[in-house]
Amino acid sequence: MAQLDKWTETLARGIARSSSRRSLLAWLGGTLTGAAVLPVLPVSRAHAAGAPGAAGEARPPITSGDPQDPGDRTQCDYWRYCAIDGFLCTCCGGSVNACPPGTEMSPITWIGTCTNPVDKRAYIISYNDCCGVSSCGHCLCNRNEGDRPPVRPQSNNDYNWCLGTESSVYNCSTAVIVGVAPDRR
Amino acid sequence: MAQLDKWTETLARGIARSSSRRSLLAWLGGTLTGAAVLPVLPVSRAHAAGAPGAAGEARPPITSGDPQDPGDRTQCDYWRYCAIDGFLCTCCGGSVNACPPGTEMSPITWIGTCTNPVDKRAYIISYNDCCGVSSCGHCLCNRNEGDRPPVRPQSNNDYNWCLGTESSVYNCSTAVIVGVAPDRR
Amino acid sequence: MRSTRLRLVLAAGLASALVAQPLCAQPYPTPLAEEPIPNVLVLPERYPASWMIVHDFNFNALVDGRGVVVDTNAPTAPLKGWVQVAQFGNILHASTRPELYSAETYFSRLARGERTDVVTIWDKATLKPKGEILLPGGKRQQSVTYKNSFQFTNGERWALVSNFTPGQSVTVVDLENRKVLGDIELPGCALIYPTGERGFTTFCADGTMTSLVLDAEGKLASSVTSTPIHDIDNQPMFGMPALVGRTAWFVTYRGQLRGFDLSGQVAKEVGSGFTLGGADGGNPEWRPGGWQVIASSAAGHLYVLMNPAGREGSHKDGGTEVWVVDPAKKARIARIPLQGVGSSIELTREARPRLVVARVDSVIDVYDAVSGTFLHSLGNRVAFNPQTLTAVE
Amino acid sequence: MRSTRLRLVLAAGLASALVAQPLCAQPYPTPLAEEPIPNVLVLPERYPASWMIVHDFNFNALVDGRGVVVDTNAPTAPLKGWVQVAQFGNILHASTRPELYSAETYFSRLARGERTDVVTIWDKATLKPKGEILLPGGKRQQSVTYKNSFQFTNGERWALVSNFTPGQSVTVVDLENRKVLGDIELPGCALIYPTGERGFTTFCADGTMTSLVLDAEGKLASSVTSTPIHDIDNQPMFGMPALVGRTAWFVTYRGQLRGFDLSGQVAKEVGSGFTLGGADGGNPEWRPGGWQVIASSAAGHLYVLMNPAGREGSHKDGGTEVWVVDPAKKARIARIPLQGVGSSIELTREARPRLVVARVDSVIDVYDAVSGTFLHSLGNRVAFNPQTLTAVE
Repeated sequence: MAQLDKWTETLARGIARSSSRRSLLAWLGGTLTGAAVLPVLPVSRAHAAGAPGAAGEARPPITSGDPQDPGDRTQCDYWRYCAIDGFLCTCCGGSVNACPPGTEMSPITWIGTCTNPVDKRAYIISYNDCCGVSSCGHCLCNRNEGDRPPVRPQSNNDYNWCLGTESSVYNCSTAVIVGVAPDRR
Repeated sequence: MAQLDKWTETLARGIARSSSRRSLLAWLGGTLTGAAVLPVLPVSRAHAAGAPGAAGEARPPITSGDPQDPGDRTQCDYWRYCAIDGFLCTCCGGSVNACPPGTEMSPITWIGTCTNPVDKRAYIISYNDCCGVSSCGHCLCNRNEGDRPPVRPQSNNDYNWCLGTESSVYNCSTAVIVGVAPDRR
Repeated sequence: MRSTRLRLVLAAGLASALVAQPLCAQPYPTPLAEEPIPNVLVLPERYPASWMIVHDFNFNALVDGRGVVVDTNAPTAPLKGWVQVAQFGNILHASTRPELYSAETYFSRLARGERTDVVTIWDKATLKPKGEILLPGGKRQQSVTYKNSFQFTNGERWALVSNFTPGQSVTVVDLENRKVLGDIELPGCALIYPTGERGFTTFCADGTMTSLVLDAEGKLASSVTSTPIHDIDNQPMFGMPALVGRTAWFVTYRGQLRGFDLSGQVAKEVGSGFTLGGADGGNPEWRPGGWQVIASSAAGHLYVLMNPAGREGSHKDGGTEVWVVDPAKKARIARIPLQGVGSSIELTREARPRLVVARVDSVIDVYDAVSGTFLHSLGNRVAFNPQTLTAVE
Repeated sequence: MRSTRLRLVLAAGLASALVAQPLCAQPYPTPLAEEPIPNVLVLPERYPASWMIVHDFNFNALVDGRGVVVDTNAPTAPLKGWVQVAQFGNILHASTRPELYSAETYFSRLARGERTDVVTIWDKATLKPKGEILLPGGKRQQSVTYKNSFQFTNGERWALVSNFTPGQSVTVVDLENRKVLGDIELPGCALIYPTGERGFTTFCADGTMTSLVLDAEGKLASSVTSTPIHDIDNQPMFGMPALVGRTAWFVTYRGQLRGFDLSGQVAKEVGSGFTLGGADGGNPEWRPGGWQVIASSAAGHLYVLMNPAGREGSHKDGGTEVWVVDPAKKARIARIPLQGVGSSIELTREARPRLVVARVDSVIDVYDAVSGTFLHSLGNRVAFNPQTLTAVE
């Protein structure tokens, strides 16, 4: 866990080195209001070729039941998944915002800004990984809008974010609403 | 390795208990000249439904080049595989009678009697497993003629025969000619 | 924890800096609510009667086997979670404690290095490990999973683990006190069928069966060996029976049904057995086929997975029908055609039981066990290789 | 060994007891020869130039990744064997010693328990482990595999391992003496591009690059940081370059090519870069796409995997053509249409090089790199998820 403080420091140092000299919050604000910040786990080339939304398995839809939160949470084109990369926990014993039993939710992760097609708001989505159980193997989904190379970890979705967890073994990824973003500029 | 002596003893005791009172060699002879003795590793229900020969992957044939040893060694219906159960080493970096680099060949295994469709001889085939590397994942093949429940290990192909090897992890199975059987009675 | 603090700092920064702008003509004046982090689901301590444990053998990565908790009545989300069952393992579901048990084998470097055999104790609610019991000797039996390689005895206080080196023995494990009590040598005999209060029966290669009684320390107290009762050559019994009460019903490769009363210290055959009978359409004939081919209902009916292409060697090929038999009447009472080729079957213990069929293509289908009506499919969304099915009692 | 003795006893018994009966009109008077046991194949210490190392990332069981040795010129049996590369690992192929190296992470109970990070040393001929070097701190970077997370320096005597906790650092490993020399902190910088004799360059989040020189003990001797040269927002470079000699050619998400001379202690950009250019049929436009999207020939031509549906976020979607560029002329010289959607490309170092394309459907296809002619497919017979390809030098 001490590593996380170190990471904060690292991030601050990286930002201090940067030409734009943005603060942590400014960085968050900047990325949130720019292209979606892409987080979390592995690209699947087996699925990357398909259009976003091609989750590769036929399965009955799982919806919220709330007209304000539309879409099928088992499919890659569900609005909250605009920046996800990994197995969808909805298909793995968890839900869109909960890890499956037996796993541990990663305390840190990366966030994206996804627009809800019904209420038109841009929500801040946290893609926390679920860790400590082997690959779920269902509903692999990878969307790379705004993804940048590993040189910018906070914008790269190839890293395994099972960090600060008892085990770094990756099981699946969630998409949790943590707030509402301002209008996109 | 001392376990193997114990196993010989166990086998002898089992035979001694049996009503037919066969000797070890008689047992071997009996099984060899009866239905094929089936050895080695896991049933795949993913493939068990297909006819023998359905290896599940399209691939170019691998043949011996010898008209006396006909057939495609990547396919489950190759004559030597009459009693095999597992991934075919021919598809895994080994060959019909050799383990892939990096593995260890199991010192004990079970043998079958398979009839060569060209020279009509019944050959004794030893299905040695290759061990110490994870599942090959290619050319799973399961044929169960003569297979009997685990109560008779020497006729049951569900056991993992990676015994007496450094690791019991199973990679693939070979089909080695170790002799010619007498005519079937 | 630091991590929580960091996350909260981030969240607070977001919440304060990034306030939503009101939209014109917004039909949804309130945004969707923020959701808690962390959030990990927990299962009930007692699983509903529609649930099963599906052993995913995972042939393409045998080191990564899984005991999947499945709601057979939830086709949209049948997978509830899983516990690890590594490398030719076994899984047991307790009815008296909220625990699952796996008998497993690990290597320190995945497929090589130091070997460790363990019984792992899992919390049924959290699916987290609560502890493990090391099994000595590196001798745990590794085979395609038979439920009867790993069984309870002594009122679920102990477990029995099959060993195969290829020398055969059984390790007695005290689950309550988390320790190994000792080994019982079983030369020439395989698989474990609990009998009496504290003992088990095993079938032997000479066609006999032996019933063993254990003492309070888990040592062999007594044993009784039968005359040969098992014609392994001509009428071999599938290794896994279906239980009706304490009567274990076995089916043979050629469709004979035989019952064994396991309630006493010594297993006894019930009656004379009977045949499943034949039917049109067999080519050459109908025979049982699959992996877990026989199941029972609470009402005492037996369900057998049947293959119309029955012949020598077809017994693991799966089946296209399930035949229902009333052992009291020694008569077949129904035939249930399947949606695909089934490999393993099990019935739930619901008031109206469901027949669950794992197929050779990894799909799991659910039927009304009374009417035989197809209800729904769980798809291939549960397991790569659903090898065994265990109903929640 | 006892086992050998037992086997020989069995074999002798068979040989003496079971003599073939002569058959009438036997056209094959001699039976097929007996074959030796045990028999384990061994590879050449120097792999032929048609061979590659394919990293099978194995998404469905990430703990069970593999470094597959592949003969790209053997469509019937392309898979020659593999070494284990567990859990978001990396694989390195040495040209100066008959060894492969994997940087891996293990847990004592597969997905949980004690973590061990190691560099494993594999014998190229036997594919058996020769030893391992423990990496302290449980900090090895885990990500979808970038070759530049694990690189040689100091004439292949040392390896550099990327760490990510998410604090960033590099561990210097002495492969010859099998020990860790120490860590170099790299706050804000990622991936490793060997420079000079004993050092490396890394790109940093502020758009700069830093070139580091190591001393004989593996400690930081000096470092030079450039002005910002990398527009991460608008012209981000794919993480893995193609080498022409010691010049590393990077391609950006939008199709700019940039060369960096890594031969000296300080990396230097070569010239001004140039664009791949456009083409008809783009919707909205042609862009590089895939995982390992750029490769080089010994002749110095660059090959780039191109996606006609190029847009923001398409850069990992794979491509349908490979465009060939001569950097000396800053001109595209050929377009090679592919048999399917490719995700990673690499060229062999054969006299007439072949272009090897790993596809998103796990199929690997082989083309003549000079003419662009499709030669043959290796099918999906090599890897579940062929993530990176590494030519044998």
